[in-house]
Amino acid sequence: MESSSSKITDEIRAEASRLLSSGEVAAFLGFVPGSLPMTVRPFVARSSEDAARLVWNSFCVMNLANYLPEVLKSVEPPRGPGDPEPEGPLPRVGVLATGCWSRNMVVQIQENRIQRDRVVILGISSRGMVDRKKVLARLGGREALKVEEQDHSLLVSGRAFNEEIPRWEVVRDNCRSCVHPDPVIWDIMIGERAGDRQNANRFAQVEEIESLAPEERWAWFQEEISSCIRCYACRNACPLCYCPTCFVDDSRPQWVGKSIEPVDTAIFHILRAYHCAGRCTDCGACESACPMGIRMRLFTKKLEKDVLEMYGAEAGMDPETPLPLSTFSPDDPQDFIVTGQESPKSTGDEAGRSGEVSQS
Amino acid sequence: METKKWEPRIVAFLCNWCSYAGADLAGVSRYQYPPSLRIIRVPCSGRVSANMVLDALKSGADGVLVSGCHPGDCHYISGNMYARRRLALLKSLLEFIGIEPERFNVSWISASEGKQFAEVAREVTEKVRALGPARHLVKDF
Amino acid sequence: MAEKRQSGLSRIRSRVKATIKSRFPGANMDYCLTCGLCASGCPATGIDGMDPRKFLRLLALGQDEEIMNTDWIYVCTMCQRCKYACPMDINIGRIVYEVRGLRPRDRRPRNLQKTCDFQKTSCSTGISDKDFVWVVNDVLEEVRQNEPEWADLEAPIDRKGAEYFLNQNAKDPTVSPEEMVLVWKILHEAGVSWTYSSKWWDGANYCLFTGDSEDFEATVRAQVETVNELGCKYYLNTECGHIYYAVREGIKRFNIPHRFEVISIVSLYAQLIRDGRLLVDPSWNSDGLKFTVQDPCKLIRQGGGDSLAEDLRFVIKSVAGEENFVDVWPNKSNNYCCGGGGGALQAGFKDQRRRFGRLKFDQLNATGADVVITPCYNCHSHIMDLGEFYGGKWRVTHLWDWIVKAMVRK
Amino acid sequence: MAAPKGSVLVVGGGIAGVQAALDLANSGFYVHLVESTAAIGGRMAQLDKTFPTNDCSACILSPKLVECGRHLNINLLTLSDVESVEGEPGAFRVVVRQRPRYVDTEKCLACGTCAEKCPKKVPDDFNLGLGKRKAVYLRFPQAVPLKYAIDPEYCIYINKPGRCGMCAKVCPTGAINLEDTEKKHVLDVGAVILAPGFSAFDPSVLDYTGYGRFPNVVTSMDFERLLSPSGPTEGHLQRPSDKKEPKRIAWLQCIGSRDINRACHGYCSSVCCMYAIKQAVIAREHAGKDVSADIFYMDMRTHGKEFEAYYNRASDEGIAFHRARVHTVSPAADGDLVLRYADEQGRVREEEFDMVVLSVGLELDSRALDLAGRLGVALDADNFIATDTFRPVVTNRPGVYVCGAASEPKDIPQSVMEASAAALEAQRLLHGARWQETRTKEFPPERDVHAEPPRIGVFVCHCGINIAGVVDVKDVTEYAKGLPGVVIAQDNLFTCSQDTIDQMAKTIREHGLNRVVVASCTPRTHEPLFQETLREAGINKFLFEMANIRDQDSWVHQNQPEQATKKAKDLVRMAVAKVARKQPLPYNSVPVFKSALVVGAGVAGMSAALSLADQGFPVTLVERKDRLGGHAVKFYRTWQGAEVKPFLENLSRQVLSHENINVRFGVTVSDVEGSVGRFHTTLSDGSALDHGVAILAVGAESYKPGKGTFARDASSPWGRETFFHGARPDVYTLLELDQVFIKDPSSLSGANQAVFIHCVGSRIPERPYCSRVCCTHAIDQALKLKELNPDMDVIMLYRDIRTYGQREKLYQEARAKGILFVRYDLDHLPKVGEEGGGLVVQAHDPVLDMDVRFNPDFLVLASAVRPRDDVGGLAKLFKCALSEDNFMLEAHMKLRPVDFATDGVYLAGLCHYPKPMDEAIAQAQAAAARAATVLSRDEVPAESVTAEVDTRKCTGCGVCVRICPYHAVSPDPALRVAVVDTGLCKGCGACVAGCRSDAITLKNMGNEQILAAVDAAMEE
Repeated sequence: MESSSSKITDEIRAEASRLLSSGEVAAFLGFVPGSLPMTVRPFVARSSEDAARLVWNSFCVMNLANYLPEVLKSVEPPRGPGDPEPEGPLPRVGVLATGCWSRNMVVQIQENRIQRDRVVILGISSRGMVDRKKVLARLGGREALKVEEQDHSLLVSGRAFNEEIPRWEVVRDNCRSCVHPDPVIWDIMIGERAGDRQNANRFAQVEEIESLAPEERWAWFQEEISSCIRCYACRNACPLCYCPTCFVDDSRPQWVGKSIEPVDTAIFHILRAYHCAGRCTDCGACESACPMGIRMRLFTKKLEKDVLEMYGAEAGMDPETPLPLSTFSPDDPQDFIVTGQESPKSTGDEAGRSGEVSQS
Repeated sequence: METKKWEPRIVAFLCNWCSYAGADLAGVSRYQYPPSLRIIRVPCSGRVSANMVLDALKSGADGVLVSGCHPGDCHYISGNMYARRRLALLKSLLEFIGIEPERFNVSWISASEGKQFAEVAREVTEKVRALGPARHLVKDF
Repeated sequence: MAEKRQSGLSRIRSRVKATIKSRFPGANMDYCLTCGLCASGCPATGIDGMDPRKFLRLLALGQDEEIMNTDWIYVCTMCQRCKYACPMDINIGRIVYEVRGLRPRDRRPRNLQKTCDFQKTSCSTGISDKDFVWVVNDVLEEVRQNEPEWADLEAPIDRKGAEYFLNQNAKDPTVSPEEMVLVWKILHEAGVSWTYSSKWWDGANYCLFTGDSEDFEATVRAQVETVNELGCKYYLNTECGHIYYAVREGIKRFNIPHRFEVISIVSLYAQLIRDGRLLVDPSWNSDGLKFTVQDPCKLIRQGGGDSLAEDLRFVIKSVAGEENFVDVWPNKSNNYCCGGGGGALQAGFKDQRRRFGRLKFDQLNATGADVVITPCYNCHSHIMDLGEFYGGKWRVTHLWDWIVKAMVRK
Repeated sequence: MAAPKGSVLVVGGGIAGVQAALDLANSGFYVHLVESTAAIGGRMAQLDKTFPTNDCSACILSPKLVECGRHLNINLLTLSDVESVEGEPGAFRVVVRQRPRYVDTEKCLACGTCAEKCPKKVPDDFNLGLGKRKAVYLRFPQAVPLKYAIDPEYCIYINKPGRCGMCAKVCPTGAINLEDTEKKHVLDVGAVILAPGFSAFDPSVLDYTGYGRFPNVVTSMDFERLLSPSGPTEGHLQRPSDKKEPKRIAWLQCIGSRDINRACHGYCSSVCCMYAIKQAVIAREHAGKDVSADIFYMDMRTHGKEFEAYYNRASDEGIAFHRARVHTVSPAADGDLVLRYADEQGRVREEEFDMVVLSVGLELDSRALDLAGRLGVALDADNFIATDTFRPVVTNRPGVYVCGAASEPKDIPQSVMEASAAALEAQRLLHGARWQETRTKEFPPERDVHAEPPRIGVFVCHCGINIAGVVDVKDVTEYAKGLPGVVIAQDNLFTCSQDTIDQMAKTIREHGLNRVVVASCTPRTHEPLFQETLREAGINKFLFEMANIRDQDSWVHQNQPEQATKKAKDLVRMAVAKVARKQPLPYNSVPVFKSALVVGAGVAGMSAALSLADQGFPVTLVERKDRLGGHAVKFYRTWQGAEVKPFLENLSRQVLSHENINVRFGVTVSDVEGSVGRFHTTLSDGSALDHGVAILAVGAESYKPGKGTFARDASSPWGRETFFHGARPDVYTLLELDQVFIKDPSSLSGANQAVFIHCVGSRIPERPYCSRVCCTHAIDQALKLKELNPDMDVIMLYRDIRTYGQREKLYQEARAKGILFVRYDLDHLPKVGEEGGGLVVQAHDPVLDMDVRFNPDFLVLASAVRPRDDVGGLAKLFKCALSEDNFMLEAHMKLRPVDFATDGVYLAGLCHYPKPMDEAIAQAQAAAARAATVLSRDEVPAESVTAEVDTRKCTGCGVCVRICPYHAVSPDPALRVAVVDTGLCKGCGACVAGCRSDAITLKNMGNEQILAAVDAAMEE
């Protein structure tokens, strides 16, 4: 039986080809197979021939939204800084989008990174992408030469072994906790919409850490980031990290030292996560990109949980809902506010109000 | 007699219109509180970014206090409302990674709350004092 | 009651209201804000499902039948505690009075009407002028004989040119003539020039309670003429709230020419003590008998107000010792009516009257006092009844008992 | 009139007087502000919070007081009373008597040493005797002027010369002058504004309240002080008898209001219902939600903007509202109190409370009565200063105006509006003398220091012993000398004394300093003074920083001198690090087009236009319809009984014939660019105009049952009720009935019965606000019907009668005339039906608990005033906001009632909130006065500390655009970056903290400066 991925691949090729040949889009952003098993790479198809190379499988871990602004720019007529805006509508770009990618695109639309009317979105309900690192870990050093994908399992074969791995077990953490697999914006739907997933506890990983004592959490955090080599692959993979000058590169003031001293690394990760607060759609691209296996998603996931619990907001669900940090409600929770009422009974000489001083 | 003991150092970002005025009123009213605060006047609690808080911790502050006008009282209409969201998330994130919650504090102090300011200063100081010097995010220069 | 009400109001017309307004142009019931302050402060609220606000509301909505039929108008003592604080100063007591007057005589409480009828010819208890003179002289003679130190006691009658005309509530000569002696002694000791009259000596005016203005007026006129003839400077009202009010109100309402000033004997007591004409010494009360007071509505709220209430307290404290006086709250002009005034004692409705008096009973009881002083015959009777009915341990007395007790003879 | 005087006398330093003074001083007039106490601030300074925003009263007031105190063109005369005013409009001669303060305000530094040592404790009148102060005192902590005064009534020395004199001995600056004497000032002014304010009713005359007898019965003013952080209990709610925190509090409404019996005040005091709710809400905030709060009232009068929502919220939060009046407050055990009351059905209840608050009314106090007498200003029947319905701030004496609670009980925003309106009348009278008597300050040109390395001077203040008594000032000064960039460090006894200031300017010049740090008290009071010194020395004033080593150091660490000294060094180091990174900033200003756009030609719009045109400012008056008059053409008469038509005709004639007014009929605003001083507006016909200010007065609509949302909404308590409006000719709205009064009143004389239904379309979930005007309007109409036919039954079916203020007299008159009022609530809605061709109305009388049926000849619906649907579009064009009820939202509900948050745009009339004509006129005049503060100048100052975008870093994501409360940041679509309009930016920095990319910064308050301070703080 044909796997759902290959069916989707066929449909993508057909639609992309149609869009390109009809001129509806100037380019189509998708994936082609990578050089290693279980890898793909983003690919910009500019003709129907190109379109025939596109694939869809469980290893599409890169968030295409990350490349979309660049691709959009690439199809615009060249123009210098002072040049007038080109007349007429600008060329459009086709792109694939799962739930989290489409939500990411919504955020980028809200942040004026992309224009909705310039993208043609082929929506795909995500079944979860496979974490290559998990597969490799199961193989325990054995080299996979070929990985064949079925709907519920992966058939991995290498020198002198064949192994069938249940697919769900090696799906990425972010996908396992995903509740919104369907795209929230799309133009053409590929396959069926699956509907929201009734995930028992999307924040289980976060809650596990929350239940630790402060010192244990600190130890966990230190351990988690200790291997960081400050390569910024996570940042580069993230569609939301697009500042022309990243804070890590700022020198005036210098927010973060460039060393791999633990404090600098810690501040890098704190700020990176914080900058994604209310924006991150948990696409997992950062974690997938990390060469050191750091689970930095947990930091953004924590913020996702807080934003949902405190402000009832989820990033990218609706282009009309302002980003949570650019709005407020008068009734936002504030139980963290200190009032001085827990002030320990003052001791010694700084106590209270001195002497008989008239207040007025 | 004063005894030489470790005194926590707390960076306090106070909004100009309410909390800084409240701190002044504490002085005018001679409410005594520990000499731990290093007050930095900012126009509005909405001016305080996560970066600033982290920088203070990195520079060696044992604690940070951000204080603004009570919700609804902001001189700039709504700056404190944005601050409330930003700081709530930052606080939660810092706690998540194991920074003691008592190190980072947010309060609302109005211009007429001198006593409350002194009380907050004392509460924050004593909580930080109980934790001892900050270690986690301090950078040694 | 409610089912009798007329809910279809295609025309809101109250004949009763119109009549009241024609008889009493100051009837300002329309000002009512329905705020309920009157009902909050009225001891009769809830009795017979009525209260002052509902009473006014019935008038406003033209519910004449109910207004004319409710006996609540006799439970209400017209004490005017409602008017005292009513933000619109609505004269509810007077409106009740007018409604009483609208009742056909045969539908009025029989006893109340009888008292009024008595008074028109003689006095409220029905004893004749002749009998009164006889009793006074008889009693006087008895004292002169039995008490040598009072051998020169006087009880002048019809002495022209006396400074004070003293009225005499008819109850004493009828049932307890010894009470009169106490007043005589006080006045004598203080050297007050006074006289009784042999006619219209009573002053009680129960037609004030039937709502018959003509009868009310006739009695007051007769009495005023009597005092004018005697040429007294003061109409000295004995310890009786009702008469104090009836005479003053009658003179005012009917604009009766008079050549005297009406004062309460309570103010005279106070003045005599202050002036040193009457020496009193509270040391007799070394056991600390506790006294409290009932401010009669007609005497204080509708009479001399807080300053008279202060005089009252001054006298009590002077004779019983400052430390032995326990005040109540509310008091003075804002005092709770006991429920005995306004003809209530005569009108019947005993259960309602006692229910009305419950607040007063509780209030007095809470003071823990042994003696309740009240310079009013109606208060006196009703509070005695309340004490007996609800189990109060106090004695109810007039002031004169204690003045005489504390009096130091010169 | 000969050339008028360019100065104005303002009597009374409460919020109304202060606002009037500021508006005049800011529009070219010199102001003498006379205040009878030792400090301005008035009643508002005594309040804890203000409704409906729960703003801290002192906090929002304080900046206005400081501005007043520092204003070059306001002469503050405290402890002063006006003795006489002679002369005529334009040329009055005023005699003011100033009582001795015994403290030289030039020398007093408010250090408080005198009060500390003064042996005489006296009742604190600011705290209404609930607390104590000394005989030498500061009226309240934020007092302006911030100068002590000696109370001669209590001072030992003054009463027994030769004794005590302790204050004079300890004062470090010799400011005490115990031989001070009264001064007489003779002032020549062109106009007089009276703002003497109100006194609270003294309930001790009402024995049944128990006030003065039971300590736990307090007035609402007492209660404000008990709630206030600066009050006698420092904001801890305690009852007077035993300092216990009260858990059960009752409020009794209408104490001294709506009482023609012993209180002698028939009028409603307007504010008490709201302040009682506020106090209940705040008491629960202070003392916990377990505090029970019970309010006993007659009619709940929450008739102002956002008031009804506040009331509903309080009710939802569990505050108990009892429609009942308590007769007498009685004592219970332990200082508790018992209230006995009958509920609406007559059931008697008794409840105990820990504390009872009397919601006392407002009255003109005796001083103000005397003043009115001396000035020949007429009073009305309620002993308030009399005004005219169409000239709401004009007294009977020409050239003498009145504002605030002196002319009728009113709340703060209404007082502020009238204050500006009074300023307008003075402007109108004296515009020829504008800028004739004002003063301006001249400064030398500034040295360009951009290229210079920091050369910092540090001046450390002893503040007498205030700082030096704790901090080792010499040590700090020595330390400062070694800090990077510091060229010179000095210590001074009093840095703010005039000689030291002069010396500082000299030092700056002699040492070529380019940056200055003063380590002393607080920048909040002293920064402007030192910055001015920098300017005098030829340095940009922004190259300055203060280290607060007094209020935030020596005063709060009095027993830890070593630590305090160390902290002082840290603070100086931080200031030096920060100032070194500061740059000169421009003194921003925006040139002004001296003309105004007024949108809407109703009464408000025409009044505003005329108010400005009369002062010589050209006005374009834009009206979407083809006629003038707006809503007012439908009105018969005002609540004061004045017919509208003649007034309106006269007003229209003036507008049409005015040389400075250009009326544009049949057009609307379609686009707006620019900001205060330089708007460029395009109209719907394509024409465009430049103008410096805009006044929006676009009115509102009358709600018509059966049309619009009301009837469609099945969730409304009325369901689809239409009351046959539109279907039967005998069903009118108020305005439709007015039409009959205007055209054919006699057609109604034959009617036997009329029924009014109040609150049609108001105070329901879908339109929760109260329409404010309908009770009064309906009652006035009922009275008119009684005029036409005294025999007519008139029945008013109402929920609460809200004839606030002096409108109450209409309600009283209506009752007196036998008009029947039957209350209904949402559980007992009146039902309207047809019967035999006529109407039948069924209602329920709650007092007798009986249904009543009426067969009126006609039915009148007091229908809501609703905002216009298109108001949002206009608001958006001017970057203005709407309230939740879709009325236009002012900048601040209390203190900026006619300003929008957008500078240079003002509002007036019904688009703000439903209001009667007198209030609309006052608001229009107020808007004009506020507009004149802009139009009277060639340029308006703008914030210097503004945001700035680094276009290289900006991604154009738009977060800053959305965050900015002032709409000062906008996207540049071409460059895809954010652009700051410095004319709009207020320098709050919310955008800076919101920017992930560090692309937007605040000048001199950027990350660079702040982090320099942070890092310096942590250096050892």
